Amino acid sequence: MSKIGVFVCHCGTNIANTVDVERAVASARELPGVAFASEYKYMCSEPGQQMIKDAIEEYGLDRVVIASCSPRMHETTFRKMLKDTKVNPYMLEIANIREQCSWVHTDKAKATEKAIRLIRMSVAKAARDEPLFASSIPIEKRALVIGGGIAGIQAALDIADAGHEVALLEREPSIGGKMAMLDKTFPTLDCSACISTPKMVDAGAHPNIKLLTSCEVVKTEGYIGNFQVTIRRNARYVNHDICTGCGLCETKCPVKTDSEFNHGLSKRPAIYKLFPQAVPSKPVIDKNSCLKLTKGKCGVCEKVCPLGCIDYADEDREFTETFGAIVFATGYELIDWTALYGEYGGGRYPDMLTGLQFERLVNASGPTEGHIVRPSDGKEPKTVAIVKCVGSRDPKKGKSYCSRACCMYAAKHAHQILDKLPGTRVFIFYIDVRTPGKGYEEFYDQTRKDGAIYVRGRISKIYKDGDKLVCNGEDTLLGKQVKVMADMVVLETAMTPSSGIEELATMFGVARDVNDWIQEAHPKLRPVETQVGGVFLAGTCQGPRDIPDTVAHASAAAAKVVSLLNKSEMETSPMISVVRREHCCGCGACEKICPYTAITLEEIDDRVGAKRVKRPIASVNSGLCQGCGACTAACRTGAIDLLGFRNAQILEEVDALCL
Amino acid sequence: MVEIDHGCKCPGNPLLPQICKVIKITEETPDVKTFRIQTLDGKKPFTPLPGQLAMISVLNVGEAMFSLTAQGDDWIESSIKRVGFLTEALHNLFEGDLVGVRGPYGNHFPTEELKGRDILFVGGGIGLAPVRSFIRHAIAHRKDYGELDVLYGSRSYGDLVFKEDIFDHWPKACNTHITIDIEEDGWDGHVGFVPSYLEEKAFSPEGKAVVLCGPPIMITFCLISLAKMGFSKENVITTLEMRMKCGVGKCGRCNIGSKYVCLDGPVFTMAELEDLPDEQ
Amino acid sequence: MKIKKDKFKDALASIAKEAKVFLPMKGVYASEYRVWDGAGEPFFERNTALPPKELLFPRSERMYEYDLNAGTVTEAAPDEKIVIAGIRPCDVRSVEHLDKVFLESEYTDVYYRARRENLTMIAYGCATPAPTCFCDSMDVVPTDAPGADVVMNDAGNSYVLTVNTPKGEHIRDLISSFLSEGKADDVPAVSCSLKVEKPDDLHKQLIARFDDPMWETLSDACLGCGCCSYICPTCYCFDIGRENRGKTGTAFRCWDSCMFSDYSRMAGGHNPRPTKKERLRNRYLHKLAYFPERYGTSLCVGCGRCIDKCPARLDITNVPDIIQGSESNG
Amino acid sequence: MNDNLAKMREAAKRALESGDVGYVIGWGATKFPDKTSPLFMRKPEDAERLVWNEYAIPGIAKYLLDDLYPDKPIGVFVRGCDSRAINRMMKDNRIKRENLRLLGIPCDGKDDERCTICRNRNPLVYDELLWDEAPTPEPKDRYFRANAVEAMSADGRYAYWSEVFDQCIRCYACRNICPACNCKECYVDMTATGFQGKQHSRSDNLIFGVTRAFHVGDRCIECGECERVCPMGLPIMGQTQKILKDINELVGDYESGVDAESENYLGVFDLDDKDEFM
Amino acid sequence: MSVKETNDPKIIAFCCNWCTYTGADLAGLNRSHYPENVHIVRVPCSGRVNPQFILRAFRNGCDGVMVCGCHPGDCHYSTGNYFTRRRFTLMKRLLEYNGIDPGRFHARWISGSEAGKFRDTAEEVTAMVRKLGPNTRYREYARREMSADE
Repeated sequence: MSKIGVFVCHCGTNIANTVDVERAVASARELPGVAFASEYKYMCSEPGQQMIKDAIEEYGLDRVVIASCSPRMHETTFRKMLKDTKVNPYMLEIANIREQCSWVHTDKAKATEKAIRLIRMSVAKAARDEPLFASSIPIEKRALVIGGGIAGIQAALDIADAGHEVALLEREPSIGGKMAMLDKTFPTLDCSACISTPKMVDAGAHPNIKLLTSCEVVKTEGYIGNFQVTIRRNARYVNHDICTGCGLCETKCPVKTDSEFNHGLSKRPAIYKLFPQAVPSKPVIDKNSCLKLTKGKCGVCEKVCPLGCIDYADEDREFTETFGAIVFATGYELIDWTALYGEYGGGRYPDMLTGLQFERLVNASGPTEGHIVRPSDGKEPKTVAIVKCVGSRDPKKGKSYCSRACCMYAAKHAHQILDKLPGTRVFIFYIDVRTPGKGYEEFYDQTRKDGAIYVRGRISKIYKDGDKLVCNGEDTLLGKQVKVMADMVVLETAMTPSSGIEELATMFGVARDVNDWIQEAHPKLRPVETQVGGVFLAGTCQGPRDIPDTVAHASAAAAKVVSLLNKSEMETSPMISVVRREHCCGCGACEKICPYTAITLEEIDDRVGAKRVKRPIASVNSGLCQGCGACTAACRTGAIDLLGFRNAQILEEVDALCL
Repeated sequence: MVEIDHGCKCPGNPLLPQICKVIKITEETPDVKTFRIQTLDGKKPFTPLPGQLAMISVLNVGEAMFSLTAQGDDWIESSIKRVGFLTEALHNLFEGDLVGVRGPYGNHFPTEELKGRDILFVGGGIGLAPVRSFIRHAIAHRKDYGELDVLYGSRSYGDLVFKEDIFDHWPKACNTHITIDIEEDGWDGHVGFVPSYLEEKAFSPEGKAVVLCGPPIMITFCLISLAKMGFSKENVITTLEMRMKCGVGKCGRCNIGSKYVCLDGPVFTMAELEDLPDEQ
Repeated sequence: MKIKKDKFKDALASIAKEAKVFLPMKGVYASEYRVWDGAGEPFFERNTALPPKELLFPRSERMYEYDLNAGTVTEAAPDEKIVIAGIRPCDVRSVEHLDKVFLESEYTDVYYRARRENLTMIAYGCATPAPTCFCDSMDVVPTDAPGADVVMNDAGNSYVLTVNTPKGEHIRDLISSFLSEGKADDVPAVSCSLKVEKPDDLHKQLIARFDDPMWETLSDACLGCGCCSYICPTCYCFDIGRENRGKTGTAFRCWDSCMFSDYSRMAGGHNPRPTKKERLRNRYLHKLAYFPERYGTSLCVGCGRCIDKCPARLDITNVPDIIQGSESNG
Repeated sequence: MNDNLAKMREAAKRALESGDVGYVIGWGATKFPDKTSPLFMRKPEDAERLVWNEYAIPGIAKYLLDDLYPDKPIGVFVRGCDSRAINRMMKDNRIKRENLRLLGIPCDGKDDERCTICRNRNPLVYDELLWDEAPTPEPKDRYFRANAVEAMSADGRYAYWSEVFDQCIRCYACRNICPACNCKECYVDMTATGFQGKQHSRSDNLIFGVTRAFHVGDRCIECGECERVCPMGLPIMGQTQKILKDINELVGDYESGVDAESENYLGVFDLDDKDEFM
Repeated sequence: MSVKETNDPKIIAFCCNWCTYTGADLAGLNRSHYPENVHIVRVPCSGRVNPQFILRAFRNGCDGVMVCGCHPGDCHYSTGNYFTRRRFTLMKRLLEYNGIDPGRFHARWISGSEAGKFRDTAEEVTAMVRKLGPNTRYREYARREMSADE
């Protein structure tokens, strides 16, 4: 049997007033496996701890049961204490006879009986305790930030400034993200490019930041501290090592294709920079429109390039790097309203713009150099309808959630129209106006004072009549139908997670919520962490938010990353799941239930009679397992068990209560 | 040709254990411990013959059959390797803890029949445990027997059991040949597997009986080696104690063909085993 | 002696005054020997689904209690008197076989002995063998049971009784008031439809064919369940376990089956009978070869339960058939 | 029937002659005309021993677990129930499709109570179909046992199950035939874990019944083989039917083994699952 | 295994470490009194609770069993209690179906702040179980009257 020491704490009078400690000690002495039992006024005090240590030495104890306050209080204290003794820190059980006994009961006889039972349960469990050893995993002091928008840039800069290497990955040829497209930012109306491009440049030039543009994650293995991420760099066909970004090639390229950056409001060549202030400021070739690459003809850029940077033979290239931490900053995109809102014309009318298209239109560096004109005929609109909540707060057609930033940028758009084209009539159709932010309500007020007309109600139909866009709807405040004959309509559409988020989340084992936003580890207390250790969240990949919130979120994520990377290794709890290979049949029930993708099926060599075979069994990744034990209840055989809370231990507790 | 007594007896209710106390625990190797056991009133639980076994139980866990490796005036001893649930529980015992003991079970090594003959004891790993009782008996009755050789091997030095016996006590009374499987620092003895060492030693089969015990694979190769060296199967003796479960030949597990290891064994000559179905 | 059928229950009532009476009865789901409550009807048309062995060798039986505080073990001592009224001759023979194992071999089993000494068997001569019955091929006479204390045979509106032993005489004395003198007509001979021809040296031939491929074919359809061994009147494998309660507890033994995959597995994992082929072979050989070799008689009594109940319809009579070279099963 | 038998013999013979399969599992005769036994055909001529009649009842898919790593694919005749069993075992990662050669035989229903609740007479997975499918007749009450027990009082239900499990001899035939009971080691065989007492007490028998039902519950393919093989004739489908009935009540149409991909009820969750706990 | 005579029920509560166990601790801090009959077994997550634990508890002498965890959506391990919900919805129904009184088994969501709810639940369950009396089901050694060994 074991040699268990039982130590019952008086906790001053907290326990001793209600529990007859002496009787509890006497009964503990009779329990199977108990070699020593004793009491003390304050077990957690220095002399109390010393008493336990002395008893371990004197009686050769191999495990310890302390009957005291809640383990949530002092389990760590006592584990730490055991580190100096021969007893393994995990050969410790705590019987909670204060919070769950002396404090909640009054009848001393009955409370004493209950304390005796609780101690009996802990002793029975302790008899099945086994030595466990916390392992430490080394931490690769590098972070990977996925997504080069403002969130990714901010997180990368913060981590890099703290002295850690960062790889900033962006699938587009330039970092900058959505913020680079914006004209002005609410509520201060400072120029978006003026505040975001310096950050882009900082990121591009930071000695600790490596930009991985035109790159995508294709595979990942490992866990916190040690992710092996395989990245594909899509072919650029331009050797960025030599290219100076002179731009000659772009001017000579004969191809004109829709500009993504301007959302189709303008054309760009096949060899192009995403936008003039792109970082890196070097062009790439779009293989889908380049004549040389599609038809084998042309080759103009190669001819004009003074440095011979053009390399039509360039290929996608994969490489694997190790990172200690990952930041998701994958951002958002706008919902494809054309597929959902046939009643708005489904995208047939060129003078209906999304918010982002309008941003490009109104942007001084945009296709019209900031002139607000109709894309169809280049005329200035006299009446503009701005429709909010297109795809947001519309569970039937779009998303049930509020996209949070639209109320403010709708106000901003109205303001910009009224500012640039005084006298224009601007109607804003809304469900609610939500302005929770510093200076937001004031900005909204100002917009209304500027002349924007707010109409409460959804637009039910938009159709073309001559060169007017007729917007039918209801003013729900007045309770009557309204019809606006607009020259231009701006749809403030819902934010949705970036395309590709599903694959990426699955790769890292990160959970998504019902709307595919990445699920944070805890909605209140762990808003920048995921339930996968070492994977953090920055910005709108977690849910819609505006720029200040995104930047704050990104800095918070960076702080988490930095505190992780500042450690050289991380101690992992040894209370994790273990598999008995001879019993495991590889059915995979545990694999599906594990919230951390800590369990995978692994082929092992086995023998069936004389035959050597391979068979799958569950295998637990100790770096990922968080010790929740969900797998154990799913395993019919009991082949998977949780150290520290083994089936046998819990059953022993049950049995001990029943004695 | 060795005649083996196949009669087994155990007085009283053979399934009822008597409560005894562990008075001494010796750690032989990292996974083998020797338990010295005595009745609660300080007596020897029973007097086993060399090769006989006891059912030892951790009363609240279970019971299993173990060979008794030694005995004194007021104790019996068993060496137990940790292989499963029960042996794990046994290994967790401390001196002073109570165990259940019943026995003795099984027949015994042919101590009488081999009088006057040379004996070669061959053991591998924990396989020396059942043979130990016979070696101790032969040494205690040294003049009854001819030349005694003990050839014993294990994976490593650390895995050798009964180190005091094999290095200090036994060499005084018999020839000991110790080997380990793989070379290691600080070991200047023989290195190599038991069967090859056996052949190297080139024991003469003349008048010699062999008592062989160890893991199945070692037995297989030792038998090949012994045959090469000219030993007949009639003169090779082994024990099948690991097949015993209830100890009284009733629970149904121990039979090999119509022989019940509990009732007819566990000690057999290889010649006898060869006549049994191949189901070991 | 005779007893009128309408007096049978009265006679049982007299016996029940001093012993627990078990009768073959129709259960809700399957027939078995049940305690007679003073009213229940006996079920004589077919043999019971469950054999009577559990009255001597219970499915689960407490062997002893241990107390680690006191350092004691306390042996259980079953002492209840039991009378089985209506046990079939094949099952009586099975008890004789169990006696050999538990009483007559090297070690006597005290629990079995206590129960056996307290048992009186009133056999019921079998007039209606089932299609799966083949006891007359296994040297059992369906209408007679020399091993029983009393044998009773159906004779129209009465039963004819034959007393074999002193225990039987005691029963006769208990029920004497219901008995009438008189000799019955000769009990008509009963013959099973399933016939098994087996050579006298069947066990020798079987052991010689230990490595024969037939075992694989025979065990193909085996599911590895313990059905055949649990309903077999002569299977007696057991396991010993314990129910621990702190420092005290009970050691019990319970039925086990050699057909289970974990049955012969030893600590450390080695299993000398690793697949169903070895396990089925062992069971068949135990019945037909090993037991005869050791005790001079076949352990199979031909009750046919295993044939009737096997989920895969494995048939032990195929074994002698193969040996006889007269396998009728295609 | 005879036509079909000829087709089956032909298919088995062809498969064995081609050497593509190691053996073929079907049904063979016994000494008793009203009973068949699973038959393993290894040589082409063995095909002549195949039978197909109203007594070809035993489920044969479970035998695939005896030979998990065959050198050649195993041929199996599959009725609807066998095919669901195979889907079940494939879903549980126990057998591999490439090791199977499935000879589909639409079933005409057997004279057996459990066949009255059959929902798929036609095989759902097969390599070739030996004859044309015919529609499955409207099944009788899918939960006939569970409904009957549910109608009892709590005491009545306990008495009912006590009577049932008092008769249970723990032979585990139900487990061994059940395609959902496909663990490498069954929990009942691991007494050391303490989940199942080995005693044949009423409690341990009842606990065996409930635990087995819970282990199988959401994966039960409703073939009813557990009841067919029970030597005591116990109505044990009553336990699994209850679980299936509840699942169907909780999340709508749910059936196991119809394919090898659908998730098990207890292996996934829905945020909007019914919450009966306060 | 004799059924105890007193009507002082033993109730076992499997409580998740993060919510209900904390809630129970808070009940202690608040000095909220509840019956001595409730005994908590600490588990990391309600998803750790194997239904077989419940059977074992009844078998060996508990009169009532509780499984308590975080409210859906609040699981420390994000999804554990969703599985708990599915698993024990079925298990509770299955137990009732097998004749275990619904008053003997309870699954509850109790958060770390719901000390009051913990106390109320403990009181309610104890009262219910006390009314039902000692549990006899799943704790019968004998099958039916078969032989002397009972």
